[in-house]
Amino acid sequence: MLLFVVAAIIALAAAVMVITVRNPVASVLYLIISLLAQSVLYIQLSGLFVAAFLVLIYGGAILVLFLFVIMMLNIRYADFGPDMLKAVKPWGWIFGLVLLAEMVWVSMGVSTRMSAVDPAFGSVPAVAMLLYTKYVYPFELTSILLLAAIVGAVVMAKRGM
Amino acid sequence: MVPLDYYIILSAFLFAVGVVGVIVSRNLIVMFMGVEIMLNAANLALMAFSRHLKLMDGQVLVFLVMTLAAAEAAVGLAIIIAVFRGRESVNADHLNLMKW
Amino acid sequence: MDTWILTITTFLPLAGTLFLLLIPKDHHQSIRHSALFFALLAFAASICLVFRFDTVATGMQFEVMVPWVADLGISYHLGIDGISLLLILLTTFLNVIAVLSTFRAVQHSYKGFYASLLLLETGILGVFVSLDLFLFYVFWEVMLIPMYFLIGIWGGQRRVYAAIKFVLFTMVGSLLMLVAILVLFFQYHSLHGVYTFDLMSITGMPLSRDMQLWLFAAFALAFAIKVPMWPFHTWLPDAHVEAPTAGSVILAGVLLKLGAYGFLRFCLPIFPVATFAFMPLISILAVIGIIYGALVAMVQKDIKSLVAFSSVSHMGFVMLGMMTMNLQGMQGSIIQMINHGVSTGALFILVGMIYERRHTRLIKEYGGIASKMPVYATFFMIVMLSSIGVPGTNGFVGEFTILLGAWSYHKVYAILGASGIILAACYMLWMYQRVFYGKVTNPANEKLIDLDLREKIILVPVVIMIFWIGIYPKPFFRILEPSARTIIEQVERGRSQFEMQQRGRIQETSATETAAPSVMEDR
Amino acid sequence: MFDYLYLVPLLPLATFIINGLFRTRLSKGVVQGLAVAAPGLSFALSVALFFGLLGLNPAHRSVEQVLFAWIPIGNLQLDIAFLLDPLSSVMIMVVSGVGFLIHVYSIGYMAHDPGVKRFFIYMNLFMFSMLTLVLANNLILLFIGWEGVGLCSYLLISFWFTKKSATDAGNKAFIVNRIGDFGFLLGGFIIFWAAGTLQFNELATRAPHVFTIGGGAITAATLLLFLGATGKSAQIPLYIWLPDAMEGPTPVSALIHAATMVTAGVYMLARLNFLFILAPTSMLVVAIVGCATAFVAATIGLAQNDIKRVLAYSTISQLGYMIMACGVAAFAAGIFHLMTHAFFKALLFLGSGSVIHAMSDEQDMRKMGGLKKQLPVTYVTFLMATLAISGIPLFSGFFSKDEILWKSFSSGHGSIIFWIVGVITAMLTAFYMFRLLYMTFFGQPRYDKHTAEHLHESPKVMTVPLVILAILSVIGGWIGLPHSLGGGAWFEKFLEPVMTHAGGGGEAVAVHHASVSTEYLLMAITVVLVLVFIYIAYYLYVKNTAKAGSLRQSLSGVHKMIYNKYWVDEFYWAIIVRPVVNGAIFLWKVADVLIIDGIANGLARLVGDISETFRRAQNGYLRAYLTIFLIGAVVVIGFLVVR
Repeated sequence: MLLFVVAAIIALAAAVMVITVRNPVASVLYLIISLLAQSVLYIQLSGLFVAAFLVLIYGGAILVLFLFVIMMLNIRYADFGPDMLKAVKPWGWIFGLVLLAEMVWVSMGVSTRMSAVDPAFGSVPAVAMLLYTKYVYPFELTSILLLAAIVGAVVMAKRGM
Repeated sequence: MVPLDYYIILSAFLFAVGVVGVIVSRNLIVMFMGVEIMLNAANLALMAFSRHLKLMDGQVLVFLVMTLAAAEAAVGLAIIIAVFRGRESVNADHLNLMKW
Repeated sequence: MDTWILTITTFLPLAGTLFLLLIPKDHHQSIRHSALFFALLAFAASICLVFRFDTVATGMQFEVMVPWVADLGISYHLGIDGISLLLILLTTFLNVIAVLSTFRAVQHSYKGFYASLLLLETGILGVFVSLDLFLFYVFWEVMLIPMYFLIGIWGGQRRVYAAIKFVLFTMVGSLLMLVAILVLFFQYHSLHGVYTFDLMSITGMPLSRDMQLWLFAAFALAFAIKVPMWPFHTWLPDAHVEAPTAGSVILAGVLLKLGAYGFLRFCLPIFPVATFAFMPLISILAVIGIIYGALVAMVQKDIKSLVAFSSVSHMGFVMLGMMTMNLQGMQGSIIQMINHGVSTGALFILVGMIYERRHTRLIKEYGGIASKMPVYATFFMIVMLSSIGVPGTNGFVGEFTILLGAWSYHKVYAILGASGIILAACYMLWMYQRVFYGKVTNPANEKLIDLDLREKIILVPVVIMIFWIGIYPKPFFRILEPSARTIIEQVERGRSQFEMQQRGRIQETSATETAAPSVMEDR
Repeated sequence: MFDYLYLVPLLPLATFIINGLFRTRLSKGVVQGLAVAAPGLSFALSVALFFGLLGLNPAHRSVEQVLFAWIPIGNLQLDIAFLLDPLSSVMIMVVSGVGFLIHVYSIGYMAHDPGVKRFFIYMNLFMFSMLTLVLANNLILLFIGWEGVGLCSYLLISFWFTKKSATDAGNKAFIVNRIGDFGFLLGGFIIFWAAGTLQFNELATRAPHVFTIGGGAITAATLLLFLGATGKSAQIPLYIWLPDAMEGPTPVSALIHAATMVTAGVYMLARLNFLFILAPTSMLVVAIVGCATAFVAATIGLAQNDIKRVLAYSTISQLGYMIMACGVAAFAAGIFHLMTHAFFKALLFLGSGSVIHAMSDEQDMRKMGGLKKQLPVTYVTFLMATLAISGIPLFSGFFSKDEILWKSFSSGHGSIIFWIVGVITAMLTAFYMFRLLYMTFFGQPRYDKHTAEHLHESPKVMTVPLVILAILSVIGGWIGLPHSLGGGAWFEKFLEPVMTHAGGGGEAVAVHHASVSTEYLLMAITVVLVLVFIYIAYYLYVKNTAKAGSLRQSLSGVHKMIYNKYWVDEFYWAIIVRPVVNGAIFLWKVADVLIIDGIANGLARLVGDISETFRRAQNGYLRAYLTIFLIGAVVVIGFLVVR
């Protein structure tokens, strides 16, 4: 329970920092922190494999890609000048909070207890078994998706060079 | 054991943060990160439900969402690079040609 | 062979479109020649149809029926009768002419142009052969797109306006028709418990009088816009004036026929009671169209829009003939469709030829052309005579039979319609005088050169058709007779059955009363 | 032998096609040769057919040749088929014979025209159409020829197409004829739906059974058909095109607008005599219109100065006679006059053509005079024709005209009024024809030096046809010598099988209330009056020309009126042409562009305006869209939660 509270607070606080700090590099670093905290929660939910995956792929690969781009474009304390759409910010906050309230309101009612589970639950072999049997088509399709994304990204980023 | 609704409510909080981030920020990259936060919030909910229902399908779904996120990040960032090259800016408000 | 020949004919042009896409876009010569090749191939296929066609049998021939979306009763159901056969021939014939006529006229993006032209042909042929309402609707809409591009890309000054006007007018009608088709579809289901779009099943389905009236109106609006009947004609002059020559030829020659064909194939047999109820209205509109089109044509300044208004007038004849509901009028109406396709198509080609030379279509820019281009003037004269219905040319055969039929239907319509032939002579001769006669006053016309071999080759078949139908139309009438008879019988039978039911119902409900039998409106 | 009937019209068609297709490749000589040969051969064939017909029993003198089915729909069975009977055999002989002579004449007349090949091509087409018209065995095939000759008339009037007046006249001729054709077609419809056939022989047998005498249907049908005849045969109210048609080359005027085409209306009335006889009202209308036209045209002819225009009005007037003859049921007399008129009027036109040719294309009689010496052949032949048309005894016109006048008096459909007007017209005819003769050939030359230098008698190729026609004008009437003058009325007898189809034709011969002595008396009155007017013309235009001027002065009002042709053209222009054109412009500019298109475009603009206001929301800012997106999401979720 304590572990959950700590991890939750870190994850949430880091997420808030992501969207509030002005330096994008810092944002990315906060996001990594948030992800690490979330991976703790994953482990607590017996998702060992996915937790590892989160840290390695998400934290390691995707966010590094973000960093690369930020470095490459050399955006630091981006100053965008006066906001053309002043109304957006307050309305964004207000409706974000309303949305939150709604979601919380819905979530309050769900059942509370979680029963014990087989230790093999969420282990690499178990997940892998599922991936290669029941979900083999979606799994293979993701590879095509990734391939398409790579080609797309290359074409997009290369044009005009 | 931590009750299910704690995870869900945390997920809701994270999601809301992501939404606000996308809307409030003017930096395309930060907006993008808001999207990532939302995805992660959804993932967290998926993990919690998976554990609760003792079905690993949820974890597989999380796995698939992550690959999707990777693809999306790659293409999205490529677009940002392309935009930046043309406009020398990552300000979302500068991209206002999509009108009329 | 017989089973698939319709499919082959219909989709040959589409194959041509696909083939054209494979040719690199700067190979102009091969693009033109392959377009011509496929147009000729489709024409050849339709000629085959004629030889295999049984002119005695009634009903549909070469039928193909393959389930397409079986759950919804959508099938790939093709078949033709004499009417469709002639219109198919007209389409493939004119398409060859249209492709030939644009060898020099199109200035850019040849590939797209010919691809659109061939796609259009498939759409048109599809409409003529489909016997499934859904399939029909698909082809009906397919046709719009290439025509939109033909006008919008290769057109004249106000091409975008004209193209959008054309599409919007047509869409408005066809959407209502779609609704009507769906109503029929569900109505059939509620009666028979089966979902089907099959025309053969839907024809003869009992419908209440009100339902018939509404559905007829919805169908009729779509077709009336296409024909175009007064007052839905205003898209036509714009579309014609702006469209490139080939576009105008196909538009006038075939596209307008789709409206009339729609009336014949769908409105009349499916809604017999409504047909009789609407007959006076449509006849009046047709007569107005005849006279109005002719009068307005008379004062046009642009040759093409003159021809466009003359189309309104001629199509008025077609509709008038159809509404007579007798053999003479009906067959005359169909022959007149062919005539109009041939002669108005030829007029547009002729206008296109001079437009290529002088880049203007204004009548006042010309004058004295006959002395510079005698061969051209001769061809124009022949086609013009056919258009104003001089006996011995095709126009007369059509107009005569239509008016003869109209006389037995309603004398006033026949008289007013016949006055259209006077006006036709007025506007055409006056235009001819201003363009061809007199001295050459405009120096730009001094250097005009007469037709070359290719242009003569385009026009000669048209002229042959003009005289063939004018002097020996018997083969055409023989092909048409069973089909026309069938349609008239369907309508008459549908009405009498309906009346019998009505009478039965009245007698049931008022068995005690000595009520007189319901008085149905007499035609 | 009758198997070759189809060749009569087909020969000119063949040469038309050959010459038309290979115009540029064939030499002028070949084109002319072919073009002249065709009517010549047709004429030879016609004569042979005529004798073939004579060899048959009078009751069976009707030969049909069906070539192929033309428009077969239901009970409408129209064939391309030719009918040879006494009537059509006379007609084909006249048409091809006169046509042949005029073709020959044209070789000389058109020798220097650059469009000579085109001319002969059109002429052959005309021959074909005209022969089809007279040989047709049904009403609609007749209509092919009917419109075909109209078309050729249009083409030949507009022959010199660089002249605006010529093309205007061409258009006028075609359009006015179309008005007549409109009536023709409608009349045909009535007959078809009543009798179920349009074939002449069948119609003749069926007509008495399906139509009641004087019934509405038959009256309407015949009146409508007669409207067609007024168009083609230039009768009131549609005669206005014929004078303008003189814009065409003179041989055309001779062939089409005098001898053949314009008589098509008369032919049609004679052909359908069995219908007209059933409608007394129509007969009366026909007679009145013919009579009125004869008189009105003759008065207009008095004051015209253009040599061809005088002849044109004379033609209208003579056609009026023929129509009147049909109106009083003297169809045979009408055809008789048609034939003699073909001879002498063709001759008059050709003679005038010869004069015009000699005068370097001058047509104004005021600039002629004294041509008798320079153009002896033309003069003599012209004189013959003038005597014939004036009805001097022994000349052909005398017999035919007298026949008509007598019938208009004696026939059951006739009346003394017709006779009186007819005689007055005959007097006027004599006057203006001799006026023309005197002004042209007598007196002092009024032409200028330049013209005088070129003055010459026409070549042989032109004069020979003149001579032949002159002979025909003199003797052509002898075949119809009436009983009263010791003849056998042979012509009428020959035509009798055609005219008695309905039993009504007999009436034309059978009326004999009036005695032979009355006939002599009326004949004598006419001849004397005509001679008096010839003398007046001689007095005014040869002996005392100043008197003519002063007479004109004293009658200036009347003169102005007839000189301007009663302002009929202007009247038609003002009440028909102008309103139609203005109405058309109104329809286009207001009804079409403003109202119909305005509604369509207005609807489009309405939709456009509405979307204009909504599209403001599309400001292009990503975050604005996202905010709205969020609001939407919140509302939807809120709705789901609350529910």
